[in-house]
Amino acid sequence: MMKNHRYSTRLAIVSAIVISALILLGSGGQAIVQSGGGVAQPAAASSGNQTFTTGWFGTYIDTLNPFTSYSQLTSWINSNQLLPLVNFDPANHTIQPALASSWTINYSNHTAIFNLNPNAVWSDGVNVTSQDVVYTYNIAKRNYTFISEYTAAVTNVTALGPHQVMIAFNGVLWEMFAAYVYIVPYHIWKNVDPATYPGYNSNGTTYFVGDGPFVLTKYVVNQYAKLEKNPKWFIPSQQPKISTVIFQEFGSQSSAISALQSGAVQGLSRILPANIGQFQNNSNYKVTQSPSLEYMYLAFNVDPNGTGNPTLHNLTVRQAIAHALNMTYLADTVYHGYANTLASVLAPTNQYYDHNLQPYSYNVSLAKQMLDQAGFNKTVNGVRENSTGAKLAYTLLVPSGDTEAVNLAQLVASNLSSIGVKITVQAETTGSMAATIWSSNGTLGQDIDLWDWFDNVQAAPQLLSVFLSGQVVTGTSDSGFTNSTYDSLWTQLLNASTPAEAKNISNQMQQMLYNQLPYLSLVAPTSINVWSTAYTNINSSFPGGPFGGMDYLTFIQVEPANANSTPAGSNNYVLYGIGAAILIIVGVVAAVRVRGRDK
Amino acid sequence: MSGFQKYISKRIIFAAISIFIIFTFDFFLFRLMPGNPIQILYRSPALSPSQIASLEQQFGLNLPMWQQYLLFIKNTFSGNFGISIYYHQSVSSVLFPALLNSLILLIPATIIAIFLGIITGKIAAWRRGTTLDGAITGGSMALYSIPTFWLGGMFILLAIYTRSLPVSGMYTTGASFPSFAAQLADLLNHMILPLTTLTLVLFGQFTIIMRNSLIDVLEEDYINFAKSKGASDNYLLARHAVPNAELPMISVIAVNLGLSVGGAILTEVVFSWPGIGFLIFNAVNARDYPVLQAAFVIVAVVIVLANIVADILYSYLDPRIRYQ
Amino acid sequence: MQEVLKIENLKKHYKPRGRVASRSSYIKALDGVNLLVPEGEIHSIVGETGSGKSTLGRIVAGLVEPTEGRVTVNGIDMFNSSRDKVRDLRKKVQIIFQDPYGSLNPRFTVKKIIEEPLKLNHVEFDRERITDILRKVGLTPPEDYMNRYPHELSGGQRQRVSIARSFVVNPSFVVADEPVSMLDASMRVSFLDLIAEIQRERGISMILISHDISIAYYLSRKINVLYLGRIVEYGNADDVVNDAMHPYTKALVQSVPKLGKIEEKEVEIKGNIQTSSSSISGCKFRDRCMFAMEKCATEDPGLKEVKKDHYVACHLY
Amino acid sequence: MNDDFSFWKEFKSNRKGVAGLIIVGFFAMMALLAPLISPYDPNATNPSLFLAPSSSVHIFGTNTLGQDLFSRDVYGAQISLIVGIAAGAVAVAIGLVAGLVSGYMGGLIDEIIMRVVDFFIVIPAIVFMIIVAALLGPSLINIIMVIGLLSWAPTARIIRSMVLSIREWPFVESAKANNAGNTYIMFRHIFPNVTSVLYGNAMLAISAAIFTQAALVFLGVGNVTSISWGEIIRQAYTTGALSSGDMLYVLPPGIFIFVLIFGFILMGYALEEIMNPRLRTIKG
Amino acid sequence: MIKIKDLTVSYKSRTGKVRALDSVNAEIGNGEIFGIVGESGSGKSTMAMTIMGLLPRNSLIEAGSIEVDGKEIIGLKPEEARKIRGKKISLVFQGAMNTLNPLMKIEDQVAEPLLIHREAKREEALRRARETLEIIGLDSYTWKKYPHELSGGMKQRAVIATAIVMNPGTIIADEPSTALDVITQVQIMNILRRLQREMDITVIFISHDFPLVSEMADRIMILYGGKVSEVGSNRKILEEPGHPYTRGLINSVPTMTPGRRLEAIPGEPVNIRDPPEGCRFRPRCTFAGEGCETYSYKPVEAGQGHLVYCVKYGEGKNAGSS
Repeated sequence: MMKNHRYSTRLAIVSAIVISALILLGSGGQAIVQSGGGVAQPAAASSGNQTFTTGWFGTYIDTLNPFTSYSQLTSWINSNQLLPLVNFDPANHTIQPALASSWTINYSNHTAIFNLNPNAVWSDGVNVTSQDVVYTYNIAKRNYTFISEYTAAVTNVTALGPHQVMIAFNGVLWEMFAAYVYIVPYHIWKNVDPATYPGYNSNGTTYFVGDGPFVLTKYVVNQYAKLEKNPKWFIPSQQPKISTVIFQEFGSQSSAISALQSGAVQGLSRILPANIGQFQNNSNYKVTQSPSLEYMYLAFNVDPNGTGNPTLHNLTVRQAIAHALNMTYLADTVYHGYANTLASVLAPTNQYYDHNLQPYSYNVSLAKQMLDQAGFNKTVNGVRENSTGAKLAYTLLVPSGDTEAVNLAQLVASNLSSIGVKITVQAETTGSMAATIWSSNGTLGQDIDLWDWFDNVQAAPQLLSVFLSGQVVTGTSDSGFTNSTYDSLWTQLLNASTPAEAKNISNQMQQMLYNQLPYLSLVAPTSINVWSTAYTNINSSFPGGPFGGMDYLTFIQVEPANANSTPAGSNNYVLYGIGAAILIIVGVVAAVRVRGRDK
Repeated sequence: MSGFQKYISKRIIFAAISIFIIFTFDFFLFRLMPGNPIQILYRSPALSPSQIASLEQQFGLNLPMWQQYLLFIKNTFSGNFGISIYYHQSVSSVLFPALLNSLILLIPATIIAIFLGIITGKIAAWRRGTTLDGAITGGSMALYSIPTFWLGGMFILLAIYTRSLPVSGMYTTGASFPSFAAQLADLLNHMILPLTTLTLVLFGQFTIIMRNSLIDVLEEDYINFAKSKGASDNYLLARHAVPNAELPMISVIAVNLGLSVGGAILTEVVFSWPGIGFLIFNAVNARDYPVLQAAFVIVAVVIVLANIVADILYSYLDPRIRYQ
Repeated sequence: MQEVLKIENLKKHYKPRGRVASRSSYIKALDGVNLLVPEGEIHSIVGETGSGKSTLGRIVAGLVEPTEGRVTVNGIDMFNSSRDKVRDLRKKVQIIFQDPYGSLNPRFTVKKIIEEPLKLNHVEFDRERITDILRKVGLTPPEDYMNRYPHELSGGQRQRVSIARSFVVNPSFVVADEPVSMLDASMRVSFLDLIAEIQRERGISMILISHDISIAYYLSRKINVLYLGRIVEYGNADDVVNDAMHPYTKALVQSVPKLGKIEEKEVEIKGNIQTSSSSISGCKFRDRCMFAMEKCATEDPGLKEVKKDHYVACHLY
Repeated sequence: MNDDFSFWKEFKSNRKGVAGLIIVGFFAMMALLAPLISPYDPNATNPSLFLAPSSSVHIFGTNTLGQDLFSRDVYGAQISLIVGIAAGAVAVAIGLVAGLVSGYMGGLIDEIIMRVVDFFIVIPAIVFMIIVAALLGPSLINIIMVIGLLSWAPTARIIRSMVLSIREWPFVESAKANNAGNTYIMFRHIFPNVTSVLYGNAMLAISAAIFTQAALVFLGVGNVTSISWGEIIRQAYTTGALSSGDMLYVLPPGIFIFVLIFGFILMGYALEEIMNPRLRTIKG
Repeated sequence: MIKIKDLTVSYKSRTGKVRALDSVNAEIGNGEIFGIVGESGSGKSTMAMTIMGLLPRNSLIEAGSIEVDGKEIIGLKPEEARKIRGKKISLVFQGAMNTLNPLMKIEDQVAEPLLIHREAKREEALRRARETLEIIGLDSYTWKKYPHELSGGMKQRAVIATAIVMNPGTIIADEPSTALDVITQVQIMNILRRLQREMDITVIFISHDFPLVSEMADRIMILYGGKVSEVGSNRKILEEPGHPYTRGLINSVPTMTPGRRLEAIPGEPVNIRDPPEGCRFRPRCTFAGEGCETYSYKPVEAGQGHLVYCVKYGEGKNAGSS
């Protein structure tokens, strides 16, 4: 008699079916990448199987295509599975063999001959040949790729034999860039459009073909990339000691930290000072510091056509601002000491960083004096202005996603208020921030912005190109610095015939920027690393930290402390899962049954 | 045409209009905003103007507005949302798995919340005016007031302290599952905290809806008439009051789906649940126009379609519409 | 005797809600009604719900535009005259509503309610005029009521305010749409008397709309019986009630409860009132009529003068 | 539809309403008297007080910049109330006008407005707000406008349905019969009769706006440079205070948001109960 | 046989307690049609609800008793009270439009009392429901319909069918014809008459419409402001009305007799929130005078079973008939 209106029960059953279907679909919908062709089998689950998971937050894997990726995380992942011709060793600033086992460089006729390692083989069994190198360099030079800058000096690439290539070039710096051009397998890439190819085959039969020590076996968008030991890896001396590396993305610092605590993650770089305390006195974890690739700066709008406050065109004003900022205080307050001050526009670890430069001295009275001299001697409501009424009041743009940057900006504002410069901090997403800075008519629209650069090309002063003329329209320069002397120095730099000459030119350029102050470099935060002591042999001297680093060296060295220990985070998930399922079922059944029974 | 068909076709026409408005709105919203995505995203030191032009062409940003619009409509209908600026692959290949993941979280949460809401709402309505009713309504309003992201944070804190449940992601990282059951178990394990958060937030809302709906129904003459037949309270509720109160609830819930999705997005962000909300959150930061644009359209269209389903369900369950 | 209200061939067709409009499905609320109300007389429109009587009232009050036909008041066409004339006419035509609860704005005081038609029609007035009319409708002393809000009044008092509002502008024509149906039985007579008294005193013409033929009989000189948008019987109140000719009128008269127990009441009618669409041919009443003939299905019975001043639309006569 | 006197009497006898009023009043005082209550300048930094735990000097401890959290929590009330009330007012004002026009005018205008309302009700407002706020930039005015412009639809719908019933009431017909114009009827007759639902609706709109503002700030698309509760929670998440288990960092701002929203919702429901007798617990 | 003694019912409200029924006494014999007349606020519906045990939760039975066939029904446990509702006494509601559950088919609703009281299984119940519907004049066409598909008259018939499907001894018909057209009203009345005659059911007929009640009822009780003002047989009340209110009601019935002037009762119905002292009809009564203010509602017997609650009854002017 109750059957007519029992639709709730039916609804429940239907929904349960729908949900199950969704989950099934969901598992199919994930991009599960399995090594293809049955050639490269990932290491099967066996005893001694060790997985090292490293967490990452802030930026994500965008695409695994090495030509179009802009994400640092991606290039790091790719460095583990694709080899460049040579590697750059940041410790002693030299280049080391990679895919090429030997090479000869002739600076007089600007050619170099690389001999590929004859053992080199792709993970699907195909041999690596010079055709792969030629193909890669030709793609890399196309203007949509983001590594075209690294191949700008390369004029021609020719295959001399199956394992020999000749590269024609300009300048001395290009060989350093060779470390950032990952050679891709021609037999895979010839079938795809390299502009939109995600880097792995995404059509059902998914696989990644690489020649590095690891190779990608599973990739879930916005979650993780799983790399397993490449059985075809051809350098026996560099055999990894772990079977699997996982790069996991986290939405926030908090979830990454909790994953580290629960054992789901074994290593994190760039954690915040606030979290050190939890790990410092814990024997299960090791905390270290590494120099950073990142530095924070203030960019002043000195674009002659810019629409920002024109008082910033006055060098004295910029210098006064530089003297009024207590960099040490900034580093101590915002980064709790885990940051260093710097004076140039390169990361201090960069080979070309000019260590002769010292940060502007903190001298408030000097700053005030300079402003007085510059004519800004009238103070209205705490803001200086000159006789024409031009006020030293600026809007400071800062990316809202970066809490430290926002904090830094607020401290800058309070620092500068002491010399009568008024700063209004405006935190925006990087998108709208960029929209304000690079206004559509090719000029700069902000007053000052506080942002960061990742100086990921440690072998060359690449970042100096930001200050070339005409970089505003490309959306690169946020200062609008224009100087013809500087431009000609850059040309000289590219064509320098010896490394020493290049170093000398780059020092001149850095000096010029230091004096002209389009940028005021603030601090370079130190990378704080934590890892589980279940693993050893982790080298923390890499700039950016071992888990924020640049090449495969970290993971081929990582080694379990105790071969028999299983990583933390035991799989008790079945238990919880069953508990949750029971809970849900009981809830639904109760809901259906209780209807109409209680009062 | 029967009244039922007429009703449904009318709803479908309305939905079609809504979807069209959504499309148009979506397109212009993204085109009229200041800034150039290429400049914003590819802040590379060596990008020449020709490179920028090439990128613009690649993403169709250099066409005249009306052409872009026609292209957009055409592409949207064919499920082609273009190439993600950030992920460098087709938007749909990023979007649809995310949508699926969102539904895996949202649908169970909504259903559990509805069931619980019906129970508590019923109790409150039946005992209206009593302390119990006060406690239930007060509690529901309180649940409704809790900031989702904060509640999620509290659960994370709890999980960190007890080191029990995973607080982020959907599956154990890198795990390969021997069976569907194992996969399901892992999924449920990861789902507990976000599901609880979302369910609690929705639960309060549904309790209040059910209570008010039921109170309205309890005032109706047919309730008194059924009482005059000698019906017991339980019978009255189960047979007369609840079915009549559930009907309006269907449409209220459908209409509030937008709100539920809001809760789901915050939950996803807090727990790094790889759903569409998390995707949107990331796309906002990366200024990935195509993904944002498509995500907005997809979410809105899903909600419109859910509303249609609710309408059909409603009209099917309500004989006043079914046999008109 | 001069006619104040003259209605000629009035039609009002409604599009059914939510349906695709096709001419044949239009609901004919009024289907060719003629009416003539001379100065100082009360005529009644009697019919069941759905007969179109309220539509008629609303058209006369200027609230609804007819589909077809002419309505003239004092010789001026209500719907096809200049704006100013129509405005002026509206002042002359007032309406009394059925519902004493809904007819007064709950946010207005009694004073404001009664002033409103004067202000809207730009009539100069003083306080006296308001107090006079309040006294007239029995709200004494007027000062006690002026500043009250409707929810502070009883149902009867509200209806008095409503009557006062209608009469305060000195209308020449009043439509009373079921003025007492929502009042308690014990008050009805006094309201009918009140309306009749003011009407007589001021020589106002009036149509009284009612579902209750006994109330129409009590107040009016002539009665029009309306069925599905058509007048089926028309004549002096006495003739229509005591010498009802149309089967429908007879049923209406019979159905009025009279004092004294009855074992079984005979009403020679079946079914319920239907909505009128144009698909019905012939006599619209034939489905419910006990005397329906073949002719009734095909031929539309026009309104015929069967006796002096007594018109019936039925093939029986 | 009672006059003001009995309204206050009813409100006073409504426990929810009184509780809501007390809560909202408490936070209003907090916002107004913030400079007096807070022991420190909420922006003053101190590197030596990095994440100081709760103490008698800093009741809720300090954040990573050494700023006093208690002072920041107190000041946070200001933004929540400003955004809530301003955005609520924008939403209610637009909703009122749209509902009035739509309900009264009917026909094509109604159809268009209702389709737009449907659109705004159906679309996931928060998604939309995230996108718009991210694109427009996060100034206070922008945030208020974004929230306000995207939350008027429910009010419009309620007002419209009320207008639809009120415009059929005989008193409106009576005015029409007396040559009253549309504007006159809309604003003199209909408007005063729909205001009663506006109060309750406004409270709910405010509570939603407070919630949305906090959520937008939390997601990083709101105004993260001004002191607000959402920002404190966001900082707790992003700077790792949450994962280090600093309860007094995250608990108070969350509870404040929750209680303030709760207060407005209580008031809203109380006002709705008073205006809509069907929800009353005891029939009058 | 229903005996009502000193029944006093009040409602709680924000402004205080309102007495809707005050010391009402009545005896309703088996198989008769007992009419209760009263205008708004007279307490007639409260009376119906009290007998049915369906008073809203803010009401209170302050005093009195109701005996049905010798059994007290006030204060029964809910389960006991349920056994009476629908089985011994059933109710035909006012407002036919909203009395039926919009989501249930007509036959299911009619059969429902049988299922509730476990009188029959579903099949049997449906069979009996259909039989009853046929008796009431609803043919098979309507059985499987939903309420919104029927006209008002048909719905009210279905409601009556539901009320009689259990063969209860008594039906309370509370304004069964309000909101129906005059002609449908006649049909509904005829059905009630027939049921009373053929099935020997007691009908308590409640209406504000005095002439309608007088057409129906064997005996009439007139309520005014929660008090009885007169009770007696239909004929006696019409021929020898004892109360000025009754006389007023009779004189204001528009009977369509040529030349007859109706007499209005002045004033408005009593406000039961604030009733006057003594006789509640006093402010409207043309005979009011000494003693009315202190009248304690002691009835005067005007004949066999004819009680008049007026202190002036038999005095001077208040003696004649209309």
